[in-house]
Amino acid sequence: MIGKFSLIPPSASTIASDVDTLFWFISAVTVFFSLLIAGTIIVFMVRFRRRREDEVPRHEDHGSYALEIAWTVIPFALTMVMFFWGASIYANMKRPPDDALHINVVGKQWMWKAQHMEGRREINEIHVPVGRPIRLSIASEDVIHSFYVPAFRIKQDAVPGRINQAWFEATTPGEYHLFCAEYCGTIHAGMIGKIVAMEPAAFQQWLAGGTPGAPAVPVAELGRQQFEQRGCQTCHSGQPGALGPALGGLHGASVPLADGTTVIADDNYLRESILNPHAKLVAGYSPIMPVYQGLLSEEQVMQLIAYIKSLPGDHS
Amino acid sequence: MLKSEHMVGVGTYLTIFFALMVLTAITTAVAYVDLGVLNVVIMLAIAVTKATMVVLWFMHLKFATRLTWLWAFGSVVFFAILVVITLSDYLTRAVLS
Amino acid sequence: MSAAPIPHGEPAGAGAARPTNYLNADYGVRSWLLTVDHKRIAVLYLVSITLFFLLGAAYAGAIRLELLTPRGDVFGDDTYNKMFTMHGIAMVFFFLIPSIPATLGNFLVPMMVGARDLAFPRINLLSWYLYMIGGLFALGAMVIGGVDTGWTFYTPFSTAYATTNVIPAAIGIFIAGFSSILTGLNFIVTIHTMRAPGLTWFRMPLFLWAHYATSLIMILGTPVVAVTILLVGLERMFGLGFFDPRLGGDPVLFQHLFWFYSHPAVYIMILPAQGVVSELVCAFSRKRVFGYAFICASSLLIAVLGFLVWGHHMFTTGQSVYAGMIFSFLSMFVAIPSAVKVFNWTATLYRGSIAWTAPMLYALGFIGLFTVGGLTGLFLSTLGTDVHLHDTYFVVAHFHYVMVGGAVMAYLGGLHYWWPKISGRLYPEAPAKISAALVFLGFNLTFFPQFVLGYMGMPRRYHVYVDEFQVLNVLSTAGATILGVGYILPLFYLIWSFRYGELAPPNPWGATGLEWQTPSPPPTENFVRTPVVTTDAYDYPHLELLPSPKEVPVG
Amino acid sequence: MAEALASAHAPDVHVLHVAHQFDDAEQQWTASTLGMWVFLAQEVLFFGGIFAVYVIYRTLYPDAFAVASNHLDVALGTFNTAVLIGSSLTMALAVHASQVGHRRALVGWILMTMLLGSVFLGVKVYEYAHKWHEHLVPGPWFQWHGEYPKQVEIFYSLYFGMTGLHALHMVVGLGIMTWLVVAARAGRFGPDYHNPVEITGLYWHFVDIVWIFLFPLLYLIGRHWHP
Repeated sequence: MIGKFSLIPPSASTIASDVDTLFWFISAVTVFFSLLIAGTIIVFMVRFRRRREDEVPRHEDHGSYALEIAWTVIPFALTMVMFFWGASIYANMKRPPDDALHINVVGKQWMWKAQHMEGRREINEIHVPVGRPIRLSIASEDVIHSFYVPAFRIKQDAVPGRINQAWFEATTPGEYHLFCAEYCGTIHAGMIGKIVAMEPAAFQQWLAGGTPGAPAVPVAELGRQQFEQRGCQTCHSGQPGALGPALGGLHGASVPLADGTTVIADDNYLRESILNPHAKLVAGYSPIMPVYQGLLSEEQVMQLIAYIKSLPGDHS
Repeated sequence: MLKSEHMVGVGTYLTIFFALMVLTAITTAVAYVDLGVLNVVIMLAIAVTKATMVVLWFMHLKFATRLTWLWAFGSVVFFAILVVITLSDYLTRAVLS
Repeated sequence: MSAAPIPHGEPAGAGAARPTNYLNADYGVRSWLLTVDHKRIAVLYLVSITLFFLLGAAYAGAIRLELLTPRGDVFGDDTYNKMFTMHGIAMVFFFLIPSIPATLGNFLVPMMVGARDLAFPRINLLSWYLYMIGGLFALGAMVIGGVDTGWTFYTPFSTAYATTNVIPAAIGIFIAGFSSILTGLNFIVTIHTMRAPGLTWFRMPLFLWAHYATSLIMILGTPVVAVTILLVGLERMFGLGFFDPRLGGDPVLFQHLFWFYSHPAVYIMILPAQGVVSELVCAFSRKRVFGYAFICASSLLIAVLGFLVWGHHMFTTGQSVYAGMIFSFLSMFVAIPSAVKVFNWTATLYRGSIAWTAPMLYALGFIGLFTVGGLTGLFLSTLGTDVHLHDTYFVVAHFHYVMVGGAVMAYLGGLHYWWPKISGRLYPEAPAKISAALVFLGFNLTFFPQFVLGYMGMPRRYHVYVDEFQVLNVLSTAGATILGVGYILPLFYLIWSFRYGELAPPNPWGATGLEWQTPSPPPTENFVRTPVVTTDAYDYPHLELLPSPKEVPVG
Repeated sequence: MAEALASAHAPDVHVLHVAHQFDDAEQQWTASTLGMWVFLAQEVLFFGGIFAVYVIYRTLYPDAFAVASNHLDVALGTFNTAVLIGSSLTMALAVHASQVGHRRALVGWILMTMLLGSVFLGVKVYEYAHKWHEHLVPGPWFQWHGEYPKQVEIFYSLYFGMTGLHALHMVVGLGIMTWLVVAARAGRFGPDYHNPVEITGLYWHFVDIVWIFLFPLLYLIGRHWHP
């Protein structure tokens, strides 16, 4: 919670307790070995302190293979536990559940802009329901930022030139800090906000609220408007013989490229193909689409992607 | 001449030079034939061969100590580490991220 | 074996005029600025890195002052951003990286191998000049308005968005990099080709092994960061596109290249420190080091494995999950050789004759702090916990434990230990012990709370922070005050002792090692005659001490 | 260590050309050649950084790189490759001349090497000027009317970065050789002492090797590629 002093950050997401358990395990190992070394040193320091200036221990130490092996193998075994444990949590962090709510987040100097799929926009504040996984598509308009919610134990850089993913599921209603964790210039320390976790019913009410007078337009609908304004449908008509590939059902499908390879049409592929369409040309098409790099904002690109995703169709 | 030194004959130098020129001609010619992935492979194989010839004879590595060999190839190993691990990130991004 | 007793010896020429040594061989500024004597160059480095340390420390003090309160009440945001950037640049590139190698290493490597000088004395001097020119560029960047990119120069902020003096700072780091490369080159060649008769590889002091391993990193890593910084400069100045996302470039590629050097660079700082500690622990417990071969192997392993783990700085960038796992896995391996070293040092103490001198206190403090620093690295190499802790104060605390609690403690310990050799005078023991204790206490008070801050989620590089974090920040600033006093003390008494200290005998500690077998301070050519080595390093069981002059009954 | 003060040998009188820190000419030779090899290891990683950038982008954008590469002049590239390999030969012959103690041959071969090096740089300058006129120098003036304009700009950034660094190394090499010529004419080198010639040779051959890789990577990758 915000404003309350405590030595332990609030733990308010499903992943947070997993991370904490591992954190305390490594802490225990750290404390154990630190005390072991420090204690041994102090005991030896006192017990074997030099009593006379000309004291020289005459015994020969020849080392000990048994000891060397022991203090190589035991720490190694412990680190392997940490690795596999940490990797499994990380794999979980990187795999959003399919039923997740989707929110677009764009970092720019020095604010966080978010847009819910239903259309409601927010700045430096993101409202989410508890008990429901939330998937974030995170992009940046300028430099690298990092979306960090300590109470959820998640952090994901917003890297210009690509769309990164993160997800969480809030467990406790409340307000939690949102920080920018990657240094991004003058007001880096001011690029903070909050996550408002709400009961699902309250969230639905909030979502329907929106700006007075301006009904929220869903993101996919905004994408459709972009699509039509820019005349994309001329080529991407979906008709046989069209100049551009059909887009229905494209998202997530595997696409054969002109150079003989195939790619999965994920967010980053779609993003690149909108901005620099020739980079990964689809097999059977000519590189005639204009380059949109510099003409579309990250938000608009995300809206177009949402629209493409919303298109029905079978792309196999 | 010091005893840790080795003299390579003028004849050897000329032979190597000639071989390097031939390989340059081959690599340029082959570049115009479409062999798919093989183009890059052949191109790099010829470049590595040429570089090896320069290192072994022009730079006298063939006659140098094991330590010199270690430094010559060790540096290439670390370059390979840089490229291979970095590339492994790029090649697996779409698959697993 | 071991026939000739090692004398504590009489201070060379006590009472009379001292014989010619490297310090009094010549006088005047010219004799220093054009010297090719490795010992004089070491002293030049000592003075210059001390200046950069003071500069970096001043920035640190200002940073801690600002962080006393959650508001930005002392400095504005731009000023604060420039301060932590300059703190990082001064401390990393101009203090920590040259610290032990360029001063103690420069002074001792030739003496420990039993040579008259490094293999390339003029290149050694060139290395100091490059360091100074690089330093002047960095200072210049500071004077004309500062830099605010952070010492990491992340793109595209550094190439396209920062409006500060990135180019002069980058040029400074680029040039200083070559100073480091040339130092490493000199050490490698010297250790390979100039060892005294009988000094086989496995008779070498561990200090030499550590410097050999360090030099490997300097030579194989530094050029990569040099060219990376160059690319940043070209992109910023001429608009060439290497990392520019608008062209399809990838800013994360910069991070790959940057950390390929900058992670191993941590080992450039810590390996020589471990070398120093190996010497100190043996000398002050009068024992052979426990597991000599394992420590040698650990040094080389750390140097090599250090090149395979850089991606653990990038777990949250969107690097592929697969690459993240590889890097996390490999990072675990690099923890092991460091652990092995710590255990071996501790075992060396067993049944020793442990002298509680100031250098030994520093060395033992090092072992404790380095253990904490190393173990907390596990939180950051483990994927699941790093996501939360990355870019928070936990990271700041971790690397300060390694670099300050580790490298700087060892540097000060080594400086005290070899001070009689460098200056020809003994330092005063009492203030030295006080300073060692203050540094240890102050350090822990400064940086331990930062682990907690990081776990609570305080991000790095914030000068304005939320109220919950204040208590711990106040503790940290209080600790920094104590730490500052601990660091200032040696400056005074060491300079004082340089002139007024008691004259040092050749071997005041009763230590083995070739550097103690020549007068203090040594003559320009180090040894009167080339030494011959007949025993292993740290042959303390056969040590024979003559009573020190102090204990010789008069009359 | 205890007998450390016992003496192995006392090199009080230094042989001509042996620096004071070395025991003899053999040690000095070993140290200076090892020193140059270690320096070249550093160079491998220095160029390695920018080669790594090349490998990544060429992997991401193979077609753009092919298209961009086809715009370079293969004839000039091949000519320069031959010239540089030739200069490596003359450098090797210079080392040979110093080993056998032919002073005039030594001076001649170094001058020949410098001449070939200068020809290479001259051609490079011509190519750069040509690219300048074609607006292919990355930055605000960059213009590319074909496909992949953005990625082509990355290619040309790498082209100028890589060949520029390489050319800079050649200029440094020419500077060192100027000094070598002066020293060689003054009779400083002979069969017993020619370390500077040898290590300058090592450096020059390394620069040649860098070009052996740059040539196919920059000039040839797209030649078989037909859109």
